[in-house]
Amino acid sequence: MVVGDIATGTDLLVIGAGPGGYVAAIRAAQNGIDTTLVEKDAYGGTCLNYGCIPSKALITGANLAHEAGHAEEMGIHADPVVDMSQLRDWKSGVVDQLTGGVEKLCKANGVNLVEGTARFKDENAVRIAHGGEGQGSETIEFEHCIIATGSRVIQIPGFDFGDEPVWSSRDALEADTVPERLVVVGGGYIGMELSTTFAKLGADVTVVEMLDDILPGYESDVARVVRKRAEDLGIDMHFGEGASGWREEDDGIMVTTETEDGEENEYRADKVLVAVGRSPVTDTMDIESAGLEADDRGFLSVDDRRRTDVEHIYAVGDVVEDTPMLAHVASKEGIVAAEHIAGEPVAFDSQAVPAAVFTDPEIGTVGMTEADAEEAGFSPAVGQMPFRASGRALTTNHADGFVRIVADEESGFVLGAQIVGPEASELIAELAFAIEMGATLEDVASTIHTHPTLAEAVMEAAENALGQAIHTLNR
Amino acid sequence: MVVGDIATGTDLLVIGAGPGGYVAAIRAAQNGIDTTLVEKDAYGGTCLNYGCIPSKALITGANLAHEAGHAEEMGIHADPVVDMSQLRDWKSGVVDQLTGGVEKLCKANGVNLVEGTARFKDENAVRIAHGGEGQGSETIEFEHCIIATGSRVIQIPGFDFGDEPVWSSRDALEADTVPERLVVVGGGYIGMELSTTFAKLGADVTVVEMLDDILPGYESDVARVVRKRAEDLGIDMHFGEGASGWREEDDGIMVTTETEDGEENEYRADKVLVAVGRSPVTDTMDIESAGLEADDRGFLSVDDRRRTDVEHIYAVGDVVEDTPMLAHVASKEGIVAAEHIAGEPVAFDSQAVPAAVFTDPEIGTVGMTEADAEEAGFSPAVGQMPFRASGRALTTNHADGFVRIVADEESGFVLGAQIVGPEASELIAELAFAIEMGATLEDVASTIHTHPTLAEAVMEAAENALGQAIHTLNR
Amino acid sequence: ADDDAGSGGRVFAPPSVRRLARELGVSLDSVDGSGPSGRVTEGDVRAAAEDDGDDDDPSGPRTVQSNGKSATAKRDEGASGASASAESADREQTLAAPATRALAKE
Ligand SMILES: Cc1cc2nc3c(=O)[nH]c(=O)nc-3n(C[C@H](O)[C@H](O)[C@H](O)COP(=O)(O)OP(=O)(O)OC[C@H]3O[C@@H](n4cnc5c(N)ncnc54)[C@H](O)[C@@H]3O)c2cc1C
Ligand SMILES: Cc1cc2nc3c(=O)[nH]c(=O)nc-3n(C[C@H](O)[C@H](O)[C@H](O)COP(=O)(O)OP(=O)(O)OC[C@H]3O[C@@H](n4cnc5c(N)ncnc54)[C@H](O)[C@@H]3O)c2cc1C
Repeated sequence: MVVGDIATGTDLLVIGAGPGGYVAAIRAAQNGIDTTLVEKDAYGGTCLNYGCIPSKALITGANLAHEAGHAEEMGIHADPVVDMSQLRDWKSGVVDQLTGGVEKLCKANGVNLVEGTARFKDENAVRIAHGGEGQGSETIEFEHCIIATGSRVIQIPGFDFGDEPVWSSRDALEADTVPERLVVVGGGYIGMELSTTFAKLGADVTVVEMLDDILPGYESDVARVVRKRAEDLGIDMHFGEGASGWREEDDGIMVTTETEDGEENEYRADKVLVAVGRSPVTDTMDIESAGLEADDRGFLSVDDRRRTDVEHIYAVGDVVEDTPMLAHVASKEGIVAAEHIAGEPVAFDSQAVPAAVFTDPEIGTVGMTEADAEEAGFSPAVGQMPFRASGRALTTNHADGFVRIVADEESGFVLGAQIVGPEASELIAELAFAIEMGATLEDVASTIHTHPTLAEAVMEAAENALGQAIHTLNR
Repeated sequence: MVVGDIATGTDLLVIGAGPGGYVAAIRAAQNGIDTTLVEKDAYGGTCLNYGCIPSKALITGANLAHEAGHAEEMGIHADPVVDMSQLRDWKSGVVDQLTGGVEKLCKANGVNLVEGTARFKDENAVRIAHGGEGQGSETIEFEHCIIATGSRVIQIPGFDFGDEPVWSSRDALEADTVPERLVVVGGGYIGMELSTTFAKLGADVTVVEMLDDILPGYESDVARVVRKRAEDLGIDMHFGEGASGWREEDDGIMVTTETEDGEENEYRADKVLVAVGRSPVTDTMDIESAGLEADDRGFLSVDDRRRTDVEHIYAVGDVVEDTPMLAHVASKEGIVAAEHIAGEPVAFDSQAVPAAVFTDPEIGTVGMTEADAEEAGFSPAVGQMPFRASGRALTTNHADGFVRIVADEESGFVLGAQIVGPEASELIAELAFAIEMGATLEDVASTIHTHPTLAEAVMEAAENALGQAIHTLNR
Repeated sequence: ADDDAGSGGRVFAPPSVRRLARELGVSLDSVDGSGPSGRVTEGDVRAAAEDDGDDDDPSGPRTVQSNGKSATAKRDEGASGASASAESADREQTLAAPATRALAKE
């Protein structure tokens, strides 16, 4: 690594080593491009360090402890005790293993790694400020650049993440004790995943959401399955209330909320987790010097090759306008940008982007809902299969939810799917693939699915859309 | 129902209400065919009553109890006690719910249900003997018939299922206590599923297998992952030994085995489970009267519409030669037969039949292995992704195993896949679908897969076959 | 596929076929798909490339809307409308999708 202000050159400079950036860097290097990846904090970005991975690790622990403690029906009698600091250490071990892996994979593929913060000097150079004191800085000149600087958590007035009782998702994932009472501000997917986790770990959880349901953006019958289960777990949900502030009390804190008509409510807590969204990181690296401009929310607009308005500078991941802020989208965009720079005939032309929510039960969605399909001018054929009628679901003792498939009635082409239930995050893969392939309902329905599996419910939903389901009545 | 020897007529008679028969009957009725389904024992056949479903229910219970008891690493401290008779009752509840469902679904679709044992009178009629004493019998005349009489467990010399310490798989699934010591004769998939289950429930398990590995038919690196885990669970495996007999001892029983060279071994046990295979049930219904003949092992041969030599009599499921004895194969064959009778342009033309083994970890396979592909004249491109490198696998704390994908190098067409690891039974669905769709490696590799999921490993295996994996080194 | 209202301007083709179309400069909206319901196959694209020497610029912004929302791709309207008739899918019968095989049987 270069120390001091020396200028070095690289074909491709990638800024940020999250799932957008490190994947782009590896793929570019695989294509023979001289690639430099600069990261100011930790390999793997938000996703591996403070997001997807640690949250899913905690969910595993919470699920296991909670399920084992609630399986008398199955003849299993246990009273699990969770040592939260041990669970956290195990989670950190998983994170370290993966981030170490990312670093090794970058090196093995020949990516040059640079630690530091990049700022644009001009259209073809960045200055890197190294972390430690007296580390100096260096200038890197590039032919191409990929901006993959990701996003940061949004703060709301009255809640300063610097205050000890106020948690960001990152703080929640670092907790080494379970708060007795937790107020969660925001019923989106991150809020609901963490609410469920802490409720299962023994916290008294209250969710405060401004809108009138959890999981905005999901259909109400999908959200309902998760909401019901959350209620059963004792999570107290309040809708139409915005959090306005908090204050210390003798015993813990008091979180105050306000409805639209100005009605105030108060909730006692030990911690308050604010999870109201994330915003792109494009304001700390002088993008103007490179001739770039972000929109008013901070996003960069790109073409179908992920090029910004400055043709040799690309952007991928959470900083990109229009595409959802998800790790797998970041990675796909990184691959498209890297391959385009390598001269491959690629485009970000995915027909549908799957998404998962790791609540209880899970949600997996892809493509169009029935309403979307109607809006797009299709005459939709819709099929549904409840997990209650699935042999596999019953044998796992998780039979809430359903698989729904949306297709074009005339052609049979699969347009979308909504799954809520066990392993929904995995089951959605087959349907995302079906949409990409231009598959029809008949293709899905006539493919043999292993018995007994949850994936059979995907097949039956397709059969149901054709009026031919075996294990559920056809409407 | 008709009592006394009265002759009634039906367009289609289906004999046996397992996953072959009941699915055929429902689909035929959906196609407007007057359909009668006769069953001598229980709706759902072997699969729902004594096979797939009860075994998977017990596996769920055993896994949960065992995992919760072995998660100190994750900070979960529990000492679960399993009340086996409660677990059995829960399992029976699941079975009842599903078999009740099958009966309801048959009725709702307009299938006539008859209880009794069918025997052929001639090519166009069966006589039904009703169960109870003095129930009389009836004759049913048919235009078409589907034989779906399934299979029964194979007995070996020296082990009589009538003796209390000798268990068939059905007995094992009915157990209301966990034997202290269990000898399992046969290391096939049923033997290994049950060995794992009882080991996790606390039994001292010894497996005796004639061949030199468990899970014959699976590749050795696939079987190895399961064998290693079985060893870790304390299962004692002995290869190259055939069970020759057993005798009562003061305390339990002694099972004797013999190697090829005549060397004898003895294993102390409380129960001995014999799981050496199943044979078709075609010898108890006078098939000769209908002009049919089974092969020397009892199987019926059929064409690609599942027609026997007698054109209007079809056979599906475990009685069929050539196709594997699996529930989903039975159902698919049932659908093909029913739709063919209804005049649809169908055939049993599946390109690949997936199969799953619910050991720890699970196995899911479909289509060709690398060796199969070579034998078939392809020049195979093979890609592999270890679950150790999957973020999702690490967060579930189940990271043994891998996804392997086999394709034709030149065209890229996916030909087969072998998965051993978490949720392998579900993950195989996407690859079975890929094979049916005639998809290429590139199709699988360029489809966005949700992060973090195990299904990403499927994508990465395809990328690896293309020399483009991100999270594992490309060979 | 015809640009009829029903398909919302969307073309149904596997990823590998879409990439091939870009490589060969074929605009997918101008290809008559020979697969079930007009799905475009590799053979269709190759035939279209042969029929039409023109190098359409296949680039142009496509929008993939966010999760759960319409993923319909708006294709470059400027591309030439040369319609290629491609009758043969080059997948052998044995490697054809279930719906294709059902069609063949009929
Ligand atoms: C709690 C939580 C749970 C989540 N769960 C999921 C999930 O289950 N599935 C999913 O798909 N998504 C999930 N996400 C979202 C996911 O983490 C993001 O979509 C993803 O990380 C975006 O990737 P990225 O590469 O664009 O940015 P990031 O992962 O944010 O990486 C950007 C990197 O750039 C670095 N950087 C920024 N500026 C500079 C600079 N000037 N110089 C050098 N380096 C810089 C940062 O340090 C960071 O490492 C979750 C997020 C959170 C917070
Ligand atoms: C322990 C165990 C676990 C298994 N696990 C799996 C698994 O995970 N996945 C999988 O795919 N397969 C599994 N199998 C195999 C699966 O059970 C069979 O492949 C499947 O049941 C075959 O279906 P079938 O309809 O052909 O026959 P069956 O399910 O055997 O049904 C035949 C029916 O016909 C009835 N019958 C027989 N003769 C007559 C007559 N003359 N008159 C009237 N009725 C008659 C019988 O009573 C029976 O109900 C398992 C089997 C066992 C034993």
